[in-house]
Amino acid sequence: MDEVVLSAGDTAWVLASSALVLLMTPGLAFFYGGMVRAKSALNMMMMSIITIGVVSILWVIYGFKIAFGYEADSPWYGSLSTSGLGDAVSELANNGGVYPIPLLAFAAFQLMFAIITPALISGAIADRAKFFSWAIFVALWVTVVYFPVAHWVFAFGNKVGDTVTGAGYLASLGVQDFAGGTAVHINAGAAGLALAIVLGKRIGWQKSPMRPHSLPLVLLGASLLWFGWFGFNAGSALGASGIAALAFVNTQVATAGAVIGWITTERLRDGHPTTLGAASGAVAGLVAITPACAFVAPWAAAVIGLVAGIGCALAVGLKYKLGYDDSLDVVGVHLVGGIIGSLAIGFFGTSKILGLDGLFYGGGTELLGKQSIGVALVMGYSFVVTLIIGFLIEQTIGFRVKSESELTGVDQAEHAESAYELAGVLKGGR
Amino acid sequence: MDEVVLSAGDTAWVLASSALVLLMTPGLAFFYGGMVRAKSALNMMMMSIITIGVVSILWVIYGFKIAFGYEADSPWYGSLSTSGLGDAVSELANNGGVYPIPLLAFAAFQLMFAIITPALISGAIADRAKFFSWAIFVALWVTVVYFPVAHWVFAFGNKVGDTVTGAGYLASLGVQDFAGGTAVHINAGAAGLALAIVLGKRIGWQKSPMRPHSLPLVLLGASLLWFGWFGFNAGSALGASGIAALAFVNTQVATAGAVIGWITTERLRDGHPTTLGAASGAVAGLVAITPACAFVAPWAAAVIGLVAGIGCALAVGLKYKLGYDDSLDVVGVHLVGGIIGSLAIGFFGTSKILGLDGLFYGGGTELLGKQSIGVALVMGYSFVVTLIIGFLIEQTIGFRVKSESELTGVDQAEHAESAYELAGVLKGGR
Amino acid sequence: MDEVVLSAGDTAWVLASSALVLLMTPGLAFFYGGMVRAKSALNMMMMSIITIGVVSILWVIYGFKIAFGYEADSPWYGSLSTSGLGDAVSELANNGGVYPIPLLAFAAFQLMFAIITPALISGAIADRAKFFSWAIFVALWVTVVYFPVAHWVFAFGNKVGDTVTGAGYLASLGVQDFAGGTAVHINAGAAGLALAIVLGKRIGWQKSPMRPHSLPLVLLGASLLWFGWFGFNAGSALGASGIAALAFVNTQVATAGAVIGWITTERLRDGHPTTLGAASGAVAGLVAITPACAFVAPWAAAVIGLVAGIGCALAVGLKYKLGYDDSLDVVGVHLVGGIIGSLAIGFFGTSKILGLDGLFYGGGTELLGKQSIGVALVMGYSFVVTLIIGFLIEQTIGFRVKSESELTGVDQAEHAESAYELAGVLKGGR
Amino acid sequence: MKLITAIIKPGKFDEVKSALRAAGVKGMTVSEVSGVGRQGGHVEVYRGAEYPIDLISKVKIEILAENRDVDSVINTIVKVASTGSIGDGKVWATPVDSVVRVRTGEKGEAAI
Amino acid sequence: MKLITAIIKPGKFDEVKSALRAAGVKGMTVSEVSGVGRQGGHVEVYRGAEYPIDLISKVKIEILAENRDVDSVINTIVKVASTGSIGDGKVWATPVDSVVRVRTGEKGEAAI
Amino acid sequence: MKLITAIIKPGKFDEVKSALRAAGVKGMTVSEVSGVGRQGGHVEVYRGAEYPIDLISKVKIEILAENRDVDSVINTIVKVASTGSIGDGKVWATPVDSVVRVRTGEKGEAAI
Ligand SMILES: Nc1ncnc2c1ncn2[C@@H]1O[C@H](COP(=O)(O)OP(=O)(O)O)[C@@H](O)[C@H]1O
Ligand SMILES: Nc1ncnc2c1ncn2[C@@H]1O[C@H](COP(=O)(O)OP(=O)(O)O)[C@@H](O)[C@H]1O
Ligand SMILES: Nc1ncnc2c1ncn2[C@@H]1O[C@H](COP(=O)(O)OP(=O)(O)O)[C@@H](O)[C@H]1O
Repeated sequence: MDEVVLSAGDTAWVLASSALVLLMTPGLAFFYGGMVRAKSALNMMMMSIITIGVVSILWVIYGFKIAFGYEADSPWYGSLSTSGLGDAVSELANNGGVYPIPLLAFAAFQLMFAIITPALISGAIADRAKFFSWAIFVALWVTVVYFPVAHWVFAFGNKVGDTVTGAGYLASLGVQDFAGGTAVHINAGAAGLALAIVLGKRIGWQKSPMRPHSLPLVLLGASLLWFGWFGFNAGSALGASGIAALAFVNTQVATAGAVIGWITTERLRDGHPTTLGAASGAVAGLVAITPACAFVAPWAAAVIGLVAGIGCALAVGLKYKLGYDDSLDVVGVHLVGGIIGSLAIGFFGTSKILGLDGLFYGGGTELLGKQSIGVALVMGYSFVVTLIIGFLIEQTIGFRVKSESELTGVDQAEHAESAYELAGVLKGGR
Repeated sequence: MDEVVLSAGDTAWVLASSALVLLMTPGLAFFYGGMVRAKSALNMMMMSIITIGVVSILWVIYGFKIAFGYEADSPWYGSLSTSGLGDAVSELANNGGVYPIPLLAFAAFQLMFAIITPALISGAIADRAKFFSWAIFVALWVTVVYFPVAHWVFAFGNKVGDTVTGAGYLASLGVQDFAGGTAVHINAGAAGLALAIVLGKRIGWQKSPMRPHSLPLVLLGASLLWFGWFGFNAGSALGASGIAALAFVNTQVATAGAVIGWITTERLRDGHPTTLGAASGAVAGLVAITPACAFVAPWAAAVIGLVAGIGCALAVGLKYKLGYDDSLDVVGVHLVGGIIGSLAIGFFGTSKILGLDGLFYGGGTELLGKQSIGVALVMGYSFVVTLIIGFLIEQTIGFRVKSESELTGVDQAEHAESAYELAGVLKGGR
Repeated sequence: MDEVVLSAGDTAWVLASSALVLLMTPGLAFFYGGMVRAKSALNMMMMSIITIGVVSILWVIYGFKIAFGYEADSPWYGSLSTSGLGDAVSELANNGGVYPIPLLAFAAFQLMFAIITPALISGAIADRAKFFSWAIFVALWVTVVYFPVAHWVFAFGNKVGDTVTGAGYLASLGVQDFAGGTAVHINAGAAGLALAIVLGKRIGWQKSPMRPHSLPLVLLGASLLWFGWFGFNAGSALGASGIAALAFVNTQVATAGAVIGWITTERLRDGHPTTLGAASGAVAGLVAITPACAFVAPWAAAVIGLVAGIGCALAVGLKYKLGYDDSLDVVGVHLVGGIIGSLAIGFFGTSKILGLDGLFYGGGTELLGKQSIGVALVMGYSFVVTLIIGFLIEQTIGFRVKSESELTGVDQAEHAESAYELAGVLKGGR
Repeated sequence: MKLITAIIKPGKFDEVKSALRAAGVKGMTVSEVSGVGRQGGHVEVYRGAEYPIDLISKVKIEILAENRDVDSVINTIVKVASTGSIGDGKVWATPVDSVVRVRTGEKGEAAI
Repeated sequence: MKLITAIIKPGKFDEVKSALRAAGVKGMTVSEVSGVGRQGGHVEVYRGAEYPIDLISKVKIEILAENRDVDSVINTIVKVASTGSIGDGKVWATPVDSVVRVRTGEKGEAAI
Repeated sequence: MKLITAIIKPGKFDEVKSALRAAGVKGMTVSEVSGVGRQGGHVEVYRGAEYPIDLISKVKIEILAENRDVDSVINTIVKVASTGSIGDGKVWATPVDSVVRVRTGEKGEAAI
């Protein structure tokens, strides 16, 4: 075997992608922050920010090894040891083969995924969570949910000759997830549902109006997400290759399709295409194409986007029927979008690209079956374990703020701050 | 001839640039959105967002081929066929020579140009356009204006040995446009003028005050544009080369010069250097250096920027004299800036860099003459065809909202939303 | 010696990094702009924007040569000549060795550092500076402070065989500063202190409330800073290498640590973890890891971040004790954070990474001693010279606005604008 | 004709509006105000500096009512807006000399 | 001395202000308010959830006027602010006991 | 019972509030308003287009006071809010028929 030497070009792309994916979490903070009322905008954003803090530290201590270690040779988790990333300056990334990028670049890139996944969950419990309890939740959740699930899906193990050790369960099974439809979106979506149930409905839900306080902020967030998502999806090729370019094009096209799908649904159902709809559609499209982006042709990406845009626009209404207050639609967008995208591979996957044919290309239902296993396993595990963690926290330190604080606004109660002071005269008049 | 193999470094830069250029369109949305009144901010931004949606889909279906196909061997358009981008994972880009980047990366990069060009036009018709009509306009306009014009300017054809087939008219003529002074800015500027004429003046124009509702939003937009423009200009080198670095430096320097030029003009004429002036100056400088960025030395870039800053600051007053309501100065900034930059190549172009000498380097007026042809052809074509499309839409489905909707605010009428709900108490009090 | 050829991969990373670092200055504008009252938000942001304008132009004329020229063979300054960057399209970067990136890419990257450093200072004189005087200050300050200091720290000279000519004083001494702890942050922090003294306290300081007018804007600024800082730190490797990846990971981890450190300090001292604290902590962590990012292991980066978060959270209170109105805490965050980071190398530096051992790795106090020299020299020089420039400007054209303008708001007085017009009805009601 | 002015807690506004409508009040004019009173404020902290916020967000409702309706309107507001905790607000009535409806020029009772 | 209060449509404010100035009114105090009345609101939709917005943006003008000017001021406002469509607003006058100009301490007529 | 209304410069609000509290005033209701008067406005310029801004930011304070306190309250405001420059504002008093405290239903003097 030839010795693999570092490729500066691949490294440049993975580093740039890592920065792009980091930006997605503040992007999410603005997307979510704009959607809540002004009195809880800061708390909404702070949930994302503290997630960056907590997960980054845990990643360096043990997270990276639980997710990508292969020393324990287990399909369920990597190695239970400290990460030891400090000595890895000249090591190349190794995950089912040696990649010509520094191990630390791979670790940085994957860290950003571990950050945004729990941050996504926060949308389900807007306006009512204790900040400190949320931080504890994040620490527990990544440890027992995200890190292991990332191992199942993304860890392709250590390949020596033809022997692979320590690959994740779903990865070895052949479940396809290019950039995180199961590990990130279904995972976060199912967890969001669980937490929405644990914390319960906001006071006045479905009675008081809860309009987004700043749609420009929502749009800014969606834009940063879109921009960063090129790193998320095309960066998952772990190199600047044709596959990366395909993932890039598909990301763009699916998102475009979903914007059109969502606002067309709104136009027909509610009479007007809205800004919130366009922003939501973009995110739905990005979610849906995530697992599939390197396995399908651009025309199929457009179709997947369109379906996700329409599907999620309809799905966000579910909570009113079923009666859970998933405040910012983590279920309707991430769980539903993630499922659409993960299953779509089973239909649109084509061997012209990655050696896999889906149903529409005559590959039969085998791939679709595997995809369904991936969806079900991650969804079930995440939902149940999150429910347990959530209840544990609620029973011990409490997860929900006092109703008085909720009414005044959680920003004041939890952070002693107000988001805006535009008047400049009557300080704190609001 | 050596076989060309993929360069990961060049690919990394083109992918990063594509992401940067995508970000410019939301950047434009904020730049424009901040400049209008709060009651039409959402509509302003939605015109950019839907443009991303519509153009991305058309690009995959046929746009890329009309612009960059060479099979028809026509100077006026590429091939009239479906794009077939799905199979292109391992093909390299081919445009007057083979570039060591995936064809899909090239397609993604050029798509972003096709998106922002029509989005630029929307500034001319702020506060008064029907959203659906705008979407139809975008679809028609890119099809009959942008895709062909991009072929004229950017398509260098298929080169086999010394034979080139299917190069665009202006490209074969030797008209220089590195990153889109003619195809993007003059094109959008002339179209903006045409649409401003079709839609007519806003109610209360020059009577009621129409102040920007959020200058921080304007500045955010300008900042994202500036940031993304490095991808636009330096990415147009299609590789991470010395030319890319030159384009990068020139972009920075010209923009700096234009900021200074614009606010100095304001200081002298109006008494104060303004934030809106600084943001506008930045955009004017970016526009002007776009065609010239790889053909001139940095000192010349500074001069071009300075001239553009002053020139555009003066040009935005024209509309009041001539009586057309080009609301956000698409003509004053993009048409005028684009002309300044395109002609500047004829003066400052230097053979030290690309083998072309302008007037100031003793190269005579030949280059200047060619540049003038490029300017005139694109300006004339875009203006006339846009006028026709605009009138067609106005006569059929209508392009302008009812005057009642215009007074209440087009956000409510077209999108049933309000941009801000900061008070949190008197929902919809405004 | 083998001939060095251009590396597209390294170039791609340095160009991307340059764009990222440019974005930091608008990021700073928003970070600072959100922190002041609405009536001076524009002026705050304009100080950053004009800095981009002024420094970019000076850089091309002579700045790059003062900082990175080696022709004069002086430890104190580069060459006093025009930059002549225009001819440098095919030259590679040369700074203590030949780097496989275009000289222009290096020049662009370093320009962005020269821009943000003076922009940082503006936070010390919020709400009360004349805009024109600030622009003059920036021009003088970069010329006699930043350009020379950058030479001391960052210029490794021209290496031919074993002979090096024209290296900077601190660089030859072996003072370590990977990405600008001394040259950027201590430099700006000391200058901020000097200017705060020159301009004096704001009217009503410590009496009237001066709350941040928009924390979402502050958070946006901090996010863009964070994102851009990956270019700042990892880009300083001047290539897409393992060292770049280490700098990247350390940047992330230290920032995470500092967020946690700052808000925990707040929680314990003031009762609540705040959004402003999280944003400030992020910046403090970024500042502190800047000099050290390529010399320490990730665990040490987390510790440095934590210490910086706590240290700066405590240091921002100093101004109330000592009685200078460093309005946005340039001293408390940049000076203190820069010192923490620069000295930290003396403790945590490890030969496993760059051949240097700090105190904790058994390297003794030698490194720590050198670092102290670097800190003291830059701090002293910057403070004294800034004091002189500041007083000169105050005595001649005046640096502070009239007290009447300060009360009404410096935006109206200096720029004849208002940041927001959200009501849309009572134009200018405020 | 009287002008009834009520200062109430923002959270009670929707309820009061509905109750007034149910009680036959056809129109009212509403604004956001800040109140100073017995009700304490709260403290905000920015980078360690404390800002006592003693102005509290309130809603002001103004209602033109015929003399015979004044008491019932006031009673409705007091009943619905009261939470029993400090800061519930005040309601007062002031005399009005004349009223005109802008649209029609109608005066007095016909105008409201 | 009377206090004239007018609630009008925001779009009419500039015209009313000019007309009042032309009619000799030297000062006024203006604020943004929300009105409830016969005029219907509109509906906004966010992710499929409907929000009926029944508060309508209005401008409130307050003018201190001497008794002899009250009628002409009211008439001016009614004339200029009227569009003939529902929601044009109301104008009313209330008695004032005393007025002081802060700058000079002048009282009564001299103060306005 | 009277209602005292004061229009003052925003920069003077904090001082006036403190002075009133020191003088025994227990509560007040405050809002942001815009004033038109002798005081000139300023001009803003956007892309060369001039916008004359003739509305000036003011703060409005409303205080319910017993008859015997009216003069002292007005005097306090006038004294503290005056800067001697144009635009310092006005203070006026109007009659009040009745007042109720929402929390307790207390009426008249007991309500303020
Ligand atoms: N004397 C007053 N004049 C005008 N408004 C008052 C006065 N006193 C109180 N208010 C208003 O009533 C609100 C509630 O008053 P407060 O004293 O806090 O509680 P309560 O009415 O329950 O005794 C205040 O926030 C203020 O807006
Ligand atoms: N009884 C009232 N008291 C105070 N303000 C009122 C009253 N009725 C109406 N208004 C104000 O007048 C505005 C217009 O009233 P509306 O009934 O909609 O139309 P019109 O005055 O044309 O009959 C309302 O928005 C509200 O601000
Ligand atoms: N006739 C009036 N009715 C109501 N408010 C007025 C009147 N005249 C002035 N004001 C208010 O008083 C403020 C100050 O008035 P102005 O004429 O500018 O100065 P001054 O009170 O010092 O003479 C104005 O901005 C306005 O809010």
